[in-house]
Amino acid sequence: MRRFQESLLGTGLALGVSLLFSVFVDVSLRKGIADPAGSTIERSLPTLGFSNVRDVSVGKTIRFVIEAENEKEAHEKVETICSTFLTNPVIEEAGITIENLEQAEGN
Amino acid sequence: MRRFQESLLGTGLALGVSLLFSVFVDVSLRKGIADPAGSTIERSLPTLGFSNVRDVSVGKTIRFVIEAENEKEAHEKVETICSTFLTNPVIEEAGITIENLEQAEGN
Amino acid sequence: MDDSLHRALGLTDEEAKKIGDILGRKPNPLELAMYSVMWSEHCSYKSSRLHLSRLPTSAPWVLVGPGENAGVIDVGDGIAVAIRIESHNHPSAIEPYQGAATGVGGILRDIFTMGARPIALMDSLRFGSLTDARSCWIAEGVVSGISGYGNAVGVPTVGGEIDFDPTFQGNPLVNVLCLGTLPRDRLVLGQASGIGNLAVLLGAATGRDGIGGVSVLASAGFSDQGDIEKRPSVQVGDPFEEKRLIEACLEIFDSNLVVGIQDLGGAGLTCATSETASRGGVGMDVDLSAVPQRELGMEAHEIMISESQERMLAIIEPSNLERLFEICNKWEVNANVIGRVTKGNKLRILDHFEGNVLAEIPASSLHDDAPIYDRPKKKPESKKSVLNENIKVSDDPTSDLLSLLSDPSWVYNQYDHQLFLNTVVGPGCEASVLKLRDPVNGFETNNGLAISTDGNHRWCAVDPRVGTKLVVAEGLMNLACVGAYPLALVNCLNFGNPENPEVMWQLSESIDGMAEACEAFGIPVVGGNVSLYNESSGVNISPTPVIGMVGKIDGLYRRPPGFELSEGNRLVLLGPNDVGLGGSLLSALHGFETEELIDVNFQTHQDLADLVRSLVSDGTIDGIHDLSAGGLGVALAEMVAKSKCGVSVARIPDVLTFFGEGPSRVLVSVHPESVNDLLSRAEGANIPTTRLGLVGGDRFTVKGLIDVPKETVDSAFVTHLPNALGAGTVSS
Amino acid sequence: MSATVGVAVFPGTNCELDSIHAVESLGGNGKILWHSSKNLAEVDAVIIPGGFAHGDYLRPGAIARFSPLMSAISDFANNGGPVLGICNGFQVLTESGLLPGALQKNKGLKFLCKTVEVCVVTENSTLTRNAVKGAKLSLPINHFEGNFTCSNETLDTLLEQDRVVLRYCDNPNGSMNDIAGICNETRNVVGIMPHPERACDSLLGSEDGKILFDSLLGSN
Ligand SMILES: Nc1ncnc2c1ncn2[C@@H]1O[C@H](COP(=O)(O)OP(=O)(O)O)[C@@H](O)[C@H]1O
Ligand SMILES: [Mg+2]
Repeated sequence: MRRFQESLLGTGLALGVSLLFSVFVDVSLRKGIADPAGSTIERSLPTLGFSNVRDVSVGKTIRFVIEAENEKEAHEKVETICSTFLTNPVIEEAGITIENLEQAEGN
Repeated sequence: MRRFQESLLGTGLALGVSLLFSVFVDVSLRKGIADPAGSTIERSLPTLGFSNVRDVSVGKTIRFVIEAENEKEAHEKVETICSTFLTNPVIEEAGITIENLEQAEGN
Repeated sequence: MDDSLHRALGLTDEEAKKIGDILGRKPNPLELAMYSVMWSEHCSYKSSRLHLSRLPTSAPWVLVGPGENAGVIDVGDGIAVAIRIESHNHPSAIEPYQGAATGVGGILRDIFTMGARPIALMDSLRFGSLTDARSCWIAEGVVSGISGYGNAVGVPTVGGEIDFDPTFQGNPLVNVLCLGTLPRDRLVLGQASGIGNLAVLLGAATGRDGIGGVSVLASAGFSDQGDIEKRPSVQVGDPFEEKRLIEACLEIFDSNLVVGIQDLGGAGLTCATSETASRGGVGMDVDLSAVPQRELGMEAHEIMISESQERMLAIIEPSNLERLFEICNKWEVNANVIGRVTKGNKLRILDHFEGNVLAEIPASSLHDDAPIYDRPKKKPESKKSVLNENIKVSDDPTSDLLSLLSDPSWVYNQYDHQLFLNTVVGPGCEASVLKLRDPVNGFETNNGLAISTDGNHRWCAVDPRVGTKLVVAEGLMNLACVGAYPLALVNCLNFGNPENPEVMWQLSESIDGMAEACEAFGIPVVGGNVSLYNESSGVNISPTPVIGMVGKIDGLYRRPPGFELSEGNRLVLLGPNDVGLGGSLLSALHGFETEELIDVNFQTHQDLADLVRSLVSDGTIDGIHDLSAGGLGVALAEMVAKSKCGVSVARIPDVLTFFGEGPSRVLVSVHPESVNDLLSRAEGANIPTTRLGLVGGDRFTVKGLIDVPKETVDSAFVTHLPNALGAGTVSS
Repeated sequence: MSATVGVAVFPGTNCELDSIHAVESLGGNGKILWHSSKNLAEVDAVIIPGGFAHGDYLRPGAIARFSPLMSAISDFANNGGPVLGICNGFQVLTESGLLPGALQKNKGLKFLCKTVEVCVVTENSTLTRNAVKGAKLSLPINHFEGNFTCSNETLDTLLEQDRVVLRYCDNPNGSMNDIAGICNETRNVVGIMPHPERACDSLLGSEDGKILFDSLLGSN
């Protein structure tokens, strides 16, 4: 963490102030791909006394804070991270939500 | 699933029409709980060529459709499912989003 | 300072006074917190220490007995074995997955702290009844947690036990044993020495994990109860961090870089720094600012008490620091110098080297001056025996038998039990058998190690002294069944609230029983763990001492006989026919309360074990099962369920003989041509024999009692656990 | 001359010594390849062994595939070098695109360690050239994410090109088409979920894995 703050400081001084964005990546299985975790939950719910639940699917989320010059750059960066690393495109897809942290704090 | 539809039909006939709600549960680790997956991803990002990312945390999502008389009942059901089955409140917390499916389709 | 602070921290008034006397002044809150965790039952064994001293602990091959992080024995070929068992009962009751996972992590660190590479884990588990939903949730979570951590950290789980009983409802038992091997001459001890040497903290960053009761010290004070409640009491394990930590530490040991090393477990840095210093007879300065922190704004007491996982404290000479950093770098393990070995005996906690002193305590007082209690004991009133000869034991032996069968493979199929290519006999038999390899180069010695974990709360509830003797005897016989002789024993004493005199009596009796059996069999106790306050809603669990026994097989050239039966073979029961229903599975099934527990005759038991060992070693017998919980009936059915054919058995006069339990009995399957040899060797050893019948056909037939198709037995056996636990644990 | 097999090690890998042991018991030489190294030196074949590279965090193989060693292994594979991914190694190979598809969580949502029967589907791969098509082998599996999944088009291609190498006799994990192992188009890169290195010693219960290592060792 300390290292990041230092690098942040360095960037700020050298390149003008960059912004912080809070990122929420919502990874889910592509349509048509079997979802063993979802079906297991769906199977278990009735035995636990919860009926009338269906279409269960399980996914994962990755939240982080990223530094970028502006929102567009942030989006591009996040999209690359998602498609090359955070998801496996063979079976998964991702929804991305980005929020400017300074703006958020201003609220 | 077949069983669900039958029961749905049954309920509809016997008790008046019940509604369908689409549910999105966003499970994350409580503040202060160690997140090994998040920190491992954070540590590896620079070597993958992505710098300036921090505070990575990993969570999971569960999406499903639930049947209930009204939105209040749906909320109560989902909250019980979350706290007794989908999460362990000792280490996790859940954000719940519920949407009335018929309304959603009306949009 | 609030006068009642010590009470909020769980210290009695007398204990607080003693601390004042040691320091010659009033302790500050940080010091009080450090004493409170170190003098807790968990760290100080204040209720049990007095009694544990009655256990025999020495033998020529014992290199390290109780007291260190693990026991160590010499197993020949220049190889030593480190072994230890520990409980993680309470954390597992709240967060089964992480509770069990961090239990595995903790026991592994105890083993590699000694310089050993962990090569095997065993888990001994007890849960409430399978009809209780929460108990099932706990059981599933615990098994997933052991699987998730053990598999990923890369240490095979080669065996264990699982049992269900209402006594464990709300208070499960999760005991984990680990065994490691090391070159005999590379023992590392957890001590500091050499003034000016450095204490280096290795591994994970420190968070507010397991602060527990000490969170009353948070500066927010008592006013902010909500926030205190939010403090995590549960720790999350990171097997990947631990894997790297193991590899880094073993490479550091190989390079001879440490003076001493200590894992961080209960009481975290407080325990590790004070223990290394006091063992080495030195002092230590600790710089809190050098401790990497996972969260902002941690307070001194939080850093000192945190039980964050996957951390080690290494004591090294300054000249070795560069080399140590290189190795840690390679394995991506964080390393920070956080302390210095000093002259004298003081443990000083500083906000910075050369900065303010936040605490100053004689290091050894945290251990050696901890109180020792001789708590009152009381034998419970005798329960009236509701069973007498007039009561019919069972109306339906078939249905009784079927409901007593349970295949633990649902559990152990979730555990990697084969990694390292050592596992000759894995889970599912009497004892697990591992190849003994040279820990440095992996060369085979052609000898083997055998390990078994055993416990039986039903026997110990009837009579903790005799019950514990029977449990030790069972461990010995389990080893004999795979051809091994015993070398050492570790134990985990799971008992209720020691402030209850009846519980204290159980504990004391159990220890005496263990001591007696270990003396008689010549088995040293090299380590153990005591878990007290196992109670829920004010009800104490049945006393449950669990023992882990390690033995050796000289010349391991063939696979030991398992449960499997071969068509045409003969079934012979070795050993006496004295059985009773005291503490038996059948009694538990029908709710009988009986007082009779058949005591073990040490001589007979030893003679039988010797005979069995020789029959196994020379290949005389093809199949073997010692009789334990469930007696002859369950043993026979388990063998059938693991075989391709049925059995036809006679000479079992009644249900009592079929389900009754008693010590020193082993069921064997032999080729018809070897029967005479077997019988005459048994006679020579003074062991009674009963020829029971033959192996073959597709039915399970016990003349006059049971006659069902073999598939009925198979399916009762294999479906029991999956049916009850199939719902699936979601969190992982 | 005996073959030298490089065995990849990422932080978290745990079957590297077992793989080397199996290779050496059959007359080959095993050599550790550290994840940060940029070249393979002189190896005749590569094994990416089982374990939990980078803790399997995010997805098994997701982080490992970015390592310098994996670039070198890719080059080696693209030049026809024999590469075998076992279990976690198979997952790394799919993540890095050297093999198609993905390995999802087992259908039963449980980790599975047990011995299963698999059938040799093709003799035309670097791993099965010495085996007999149709032969049944007893091999241990040891995984949570072994449920092979791919698009229908990919499956058609695999079947058309005879690229399924091993198939489960009794599917333990929900894998599509009972697939236990596949190879690439040039048949020099093979990924399998079972652990043949755990089946090379009769004292441990099975020697059925030997034929596979024999093929790999003789494949150059
Ligand atoms: N929790 C567990 N983890 C691993 N292996 C287990 C577990 N429970 C049972 N087993 C395996 O199943 C075998 C049979 O268990 P058990 O019936 O308790 O044996 P016994 O009564 O003969 O001591 C054990 O020896 C062990 O190898
Ligand atoms: Mg036994």
